[in-house]
Amino acid sequence: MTQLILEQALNGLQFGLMLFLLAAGLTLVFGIMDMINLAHGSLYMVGAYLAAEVTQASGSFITGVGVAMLGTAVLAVVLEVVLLRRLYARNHLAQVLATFALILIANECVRIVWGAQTLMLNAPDALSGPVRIGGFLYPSYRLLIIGVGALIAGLLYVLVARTRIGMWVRAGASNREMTEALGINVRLLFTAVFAFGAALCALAGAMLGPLLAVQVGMGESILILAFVVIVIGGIGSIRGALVGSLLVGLVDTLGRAMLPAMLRALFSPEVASSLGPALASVLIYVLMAAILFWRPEGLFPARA
Amino acid sequence: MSEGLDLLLDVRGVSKHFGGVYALNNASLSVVRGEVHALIGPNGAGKTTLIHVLSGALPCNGGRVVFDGNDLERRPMHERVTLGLARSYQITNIFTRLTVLDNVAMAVQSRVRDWGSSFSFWKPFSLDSAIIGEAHALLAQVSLSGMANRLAGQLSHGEQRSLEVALALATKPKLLLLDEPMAGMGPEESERMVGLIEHLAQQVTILLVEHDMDAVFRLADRISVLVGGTVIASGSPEAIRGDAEVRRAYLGDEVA
Amino acid sequence: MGLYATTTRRRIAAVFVLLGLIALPWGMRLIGQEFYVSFASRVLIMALAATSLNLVIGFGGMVSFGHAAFFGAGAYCVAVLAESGVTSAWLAWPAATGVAAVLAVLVGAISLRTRGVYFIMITLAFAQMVFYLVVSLKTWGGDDGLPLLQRSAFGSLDLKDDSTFYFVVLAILAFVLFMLDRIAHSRFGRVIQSIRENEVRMEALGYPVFSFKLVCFSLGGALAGLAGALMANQAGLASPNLLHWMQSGILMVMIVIGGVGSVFGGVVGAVLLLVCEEAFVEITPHWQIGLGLLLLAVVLWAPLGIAGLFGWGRNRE
Amino acid sequence: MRLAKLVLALAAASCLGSSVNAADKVKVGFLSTLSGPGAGLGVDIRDGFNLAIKHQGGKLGGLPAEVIIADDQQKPEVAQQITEKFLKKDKVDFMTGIVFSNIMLAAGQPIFDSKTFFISANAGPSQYAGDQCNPYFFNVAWQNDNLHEAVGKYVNDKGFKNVVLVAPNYPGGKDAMVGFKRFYKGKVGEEVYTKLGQLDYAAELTQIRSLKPDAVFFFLPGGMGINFVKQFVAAGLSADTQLFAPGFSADEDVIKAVGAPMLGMFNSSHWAHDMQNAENKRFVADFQKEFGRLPSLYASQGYDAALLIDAAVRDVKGKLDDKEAVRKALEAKRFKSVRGDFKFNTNHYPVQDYYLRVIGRDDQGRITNKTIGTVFSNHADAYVAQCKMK
Repeated sequence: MTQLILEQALNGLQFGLMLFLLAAGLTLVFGIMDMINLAHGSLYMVGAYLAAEVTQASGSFITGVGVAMLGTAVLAVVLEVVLLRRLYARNHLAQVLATFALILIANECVRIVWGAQTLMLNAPDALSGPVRIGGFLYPSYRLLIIGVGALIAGLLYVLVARTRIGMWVRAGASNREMTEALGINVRLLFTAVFAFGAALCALAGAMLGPLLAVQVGMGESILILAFVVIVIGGIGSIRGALVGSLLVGLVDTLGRAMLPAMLRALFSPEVASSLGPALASVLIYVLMAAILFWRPEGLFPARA
Repeated sequence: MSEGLDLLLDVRGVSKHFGGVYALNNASLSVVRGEVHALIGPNGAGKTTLIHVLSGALPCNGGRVVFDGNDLERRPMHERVTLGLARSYQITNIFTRLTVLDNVAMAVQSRVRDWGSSFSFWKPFSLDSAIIGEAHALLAQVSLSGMANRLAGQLSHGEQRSLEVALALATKPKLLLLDEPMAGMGPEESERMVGLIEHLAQQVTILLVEHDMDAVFRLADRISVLVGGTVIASGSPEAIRGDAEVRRAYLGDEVA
Repeated sequence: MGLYATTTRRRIAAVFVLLGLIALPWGMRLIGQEFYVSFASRVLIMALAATSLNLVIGFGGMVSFGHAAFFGAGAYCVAVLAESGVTSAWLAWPAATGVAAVLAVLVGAISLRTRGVYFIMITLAFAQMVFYLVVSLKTWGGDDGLPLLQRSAFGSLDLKDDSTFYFVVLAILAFVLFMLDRIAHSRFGRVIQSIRENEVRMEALGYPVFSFKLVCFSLGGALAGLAGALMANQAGLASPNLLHWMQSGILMVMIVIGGVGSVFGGVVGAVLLLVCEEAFVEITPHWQIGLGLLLLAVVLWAPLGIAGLFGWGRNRE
Repeated sequence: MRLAKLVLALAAASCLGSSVNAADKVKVGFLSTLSGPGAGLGVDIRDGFNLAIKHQGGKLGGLPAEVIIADDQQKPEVAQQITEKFLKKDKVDFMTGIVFSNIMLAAGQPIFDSKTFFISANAGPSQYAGDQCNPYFFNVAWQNDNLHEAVGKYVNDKGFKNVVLVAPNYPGGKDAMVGFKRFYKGKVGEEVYTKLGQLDYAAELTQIRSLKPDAVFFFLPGGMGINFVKQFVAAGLSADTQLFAPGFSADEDVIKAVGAPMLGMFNSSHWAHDMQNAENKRFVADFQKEFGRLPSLYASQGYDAALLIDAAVRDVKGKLDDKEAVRKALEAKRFKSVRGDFKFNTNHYPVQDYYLRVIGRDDQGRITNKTIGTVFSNHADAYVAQCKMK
């Protein structure tokens, strides 16, 4: 039993880090530019499609991931310079709508280029099976995701907390005017951060492709989860995004694993079997609502 | 020292800290009904923080505030206004996209307690002649009658400061908290504002935060000095002028 | 020109549009295109839903991303009542409005503690909860939705007749718009619009801002419930799709296109969006690109919406 | 453009005048899911349908065919809207194409009320097979439960003793489980219900591993199924646990998305592209030539739907106004299906054979389905007894 819980906790950690890959870029863009970018999910989709295409053409997953990150970052720069820049000064509603429009456009463009069918993107053979850790088998590819997620978390921590660029970024997140007054080229900084966020996004898309379906609309379903994560964590805070994703990952996974069994102990099997999955599927939203009720600015508000 | 007087506002040992930094540290202050009480102090002494705490914009971390016999703890901002505690803002805070008249009417309306009060959904506001009439009267008081139909955002700085005062006044306060009403004004505008405050002082108790020492000493019946989050002295202008500690801590480098 | 303006000229224009809409069923019958009467009912219902959201976002300044919950609640209420034998519109429609209002009070009471993006997300969270709960409920048809086998009974009027139904919808919409116009110029309307402009100052003037926002939010929810009740009647189905977050998004799109905070913004947006959709669909299967570009253009070049372009917006600075 | 259409319609209306006996063309309203996550299915049905018309020289039953294609976006109210347009504006003779049951249920009633025939090329809700069966509804595919029943039967026959069932938490998922259990009598280790649209199945897979079943049956339409299979194999569960699915979770579209991890998976179907009858060979070969991919079972159903209309129109010699005659002609089903043969039951659902397929590599090394045997012969659905066809 303990081992089962342990394994489920590992699943939760893995799902959380998976979300973190996407949430990190989102929270950066959000925190620094005060910009709600729904098209983040589209960048994730583009990343996954590029990775699938290049992996199939070149036969190398790593090449696929690399090209996807680069390609998506370039696309992001173009997008930022041409369009998003005009939106920074606008209110959230305008940003939501403009980037919602980008989702529609991106989905159709992908459909035109790649068709409506789902694309194939598989893990390299070496990572396609499970490995034994302790008393149980665990998919090696999921371990890789845990590794990459932890690596990115560490990298971001060093980058944001220890480097000069990170200092600017933090300054930009807490007080944009002041940063500008210090003579930092905020425009360039924003473009760079946006491209970086997009590359992270593409990394997430490419890394998750082998576990999830690479298809049109894949961005929207995970985007909402990513938003839940950064809102729980506090917008603009990398630490918040990490804590938020782990919290969401654990609560969602453990809820799905435990809730039906727990309810069965309390109610009749019929009630439990209909109530359990229903409750489990709304658990993270309940979590978010509860956290926002007690902490209306999330767990780690970036702008104190 | 203020026993036996008719206290309108009694601030007892209020503290407020942000993280580890104390903006207010056991600050005490009392305002007597009918007076103009000035609060002075160097930059960063905690004057605006005190105004925020009094008006309910910020919760305090300790101490008590009693206003007109009511303990203000946990009362939201709007209830304090209803009790008769109104404020103006240091940085002009008006409805720039409304007309001047609408600004004041909005403030007058907050007091209306007739049928449905502000939860009246149907009757066009334009027929609320009582409110509109009162708003015009208030505008006349602050000499903005000619501007009634201009957008508030188009007024000059001095006019906006006057409007700011009119908004606070429109709630019919017992105590008016004026946070640096003369901030950013030229000498002429300041002079007009001093005249306005003198005029208002006949109707309402005023707690005035101000940097302009000439104005303060002209207007105030009593003065409190806030330094480092603590009130170090309270008394008549003459007493404050003569207070050695005040001179050392604050006035020394400005007046002497 | 102030903040809350609807000029007499605009009201006269509205009367003419109304007359045109009243004539529409006869016109369509004349050219043998009765189908468009039913299409028009749908457009008007969406216009009502969008208008209800405009009250919340445009007038109250609360960017709610969960409005579909109230829209869907109204639809399900009518369908559930119909299943248990209550088919009278006089009972079912007010009930739908009431249920949506109660739901909105609950959601609003919690959500309005937050601001900005947090508010957007917490309203979305509540809508998602409602969506998943309804989809998993077999008694309410799950993802099949709950069919409404016949339209509600509305006195002696036969709502099965498309034209009759259209007139009822039109009458309700016209009344709601008239009501919204009245509200916009009432004391309450002025208060919520001023809260949108400067919330802190309103609190400092002694207004219980939270209560005003909650009332406005719930009123919007109630009207959305009414729209939902009509939608269930029009489609013959309470579909979980009405509760989906995309529905909230579409309603938002409508008011942004039409004009945020203008009385007719929701109507203009709904008409424009649905008619464009209808037209684009015939041109290309990739019509969503067209929709996306239209939306981008509006956001970038017509921030006050189409209504704003023609000076029907809330202000002209 | 709208105006031009209007004028055309007016002209057409005035030309026709009073009703003529034989129509001069056949109008088909093709409503399907062509955008969104479910689009692949609708696209296949459409392509199969169009291929059949092409095979008939652009005609249906000898009359020029006019197919109006529309996208329901997988939204019931959109489908309902377009249906109304087809019926009232375009005045189509037949409708077809709907993929999903919930869409079908939303659009059905107005179609039947207007006495227009709906030829379902996929959606087979139990309601229309049972007490809500309708003379104007024909299904050339299956009843929703059939493929689950076939898997249940096979799993039962092969002596599997402990099976875990996985389905999304909505009524369609629960119905699938009921269908499976109708023929599987062994122990059900657990019925796992997942969130609709769920992405990550790690928790469920861990649970499955701890239950140690000898087989897993899942019903997870669309992207959910793809996610599940990928993660199932990556978790190493496929070594000790046999994976079963209904045919549509293991058809060519899914194989194309998942690839090698699907090898060895069993699934049920009433059609397979390797069936050896002449019609099927032609269909499969031409479909590949035309669209550059193997047809899925959806494509085969679309193809059959067109052939059914073709045969019926020919039967009544174009007299489409005689609804009674058209219905009799449809019931008679005078065409050769690519799945060998089937006939209509009294509820207008097919009585047909169901096969078991396994995913393997064909001669050219492609990963695809291979038929390995018949599970049911002349199998009907469980609801036909409730149908009182008028």
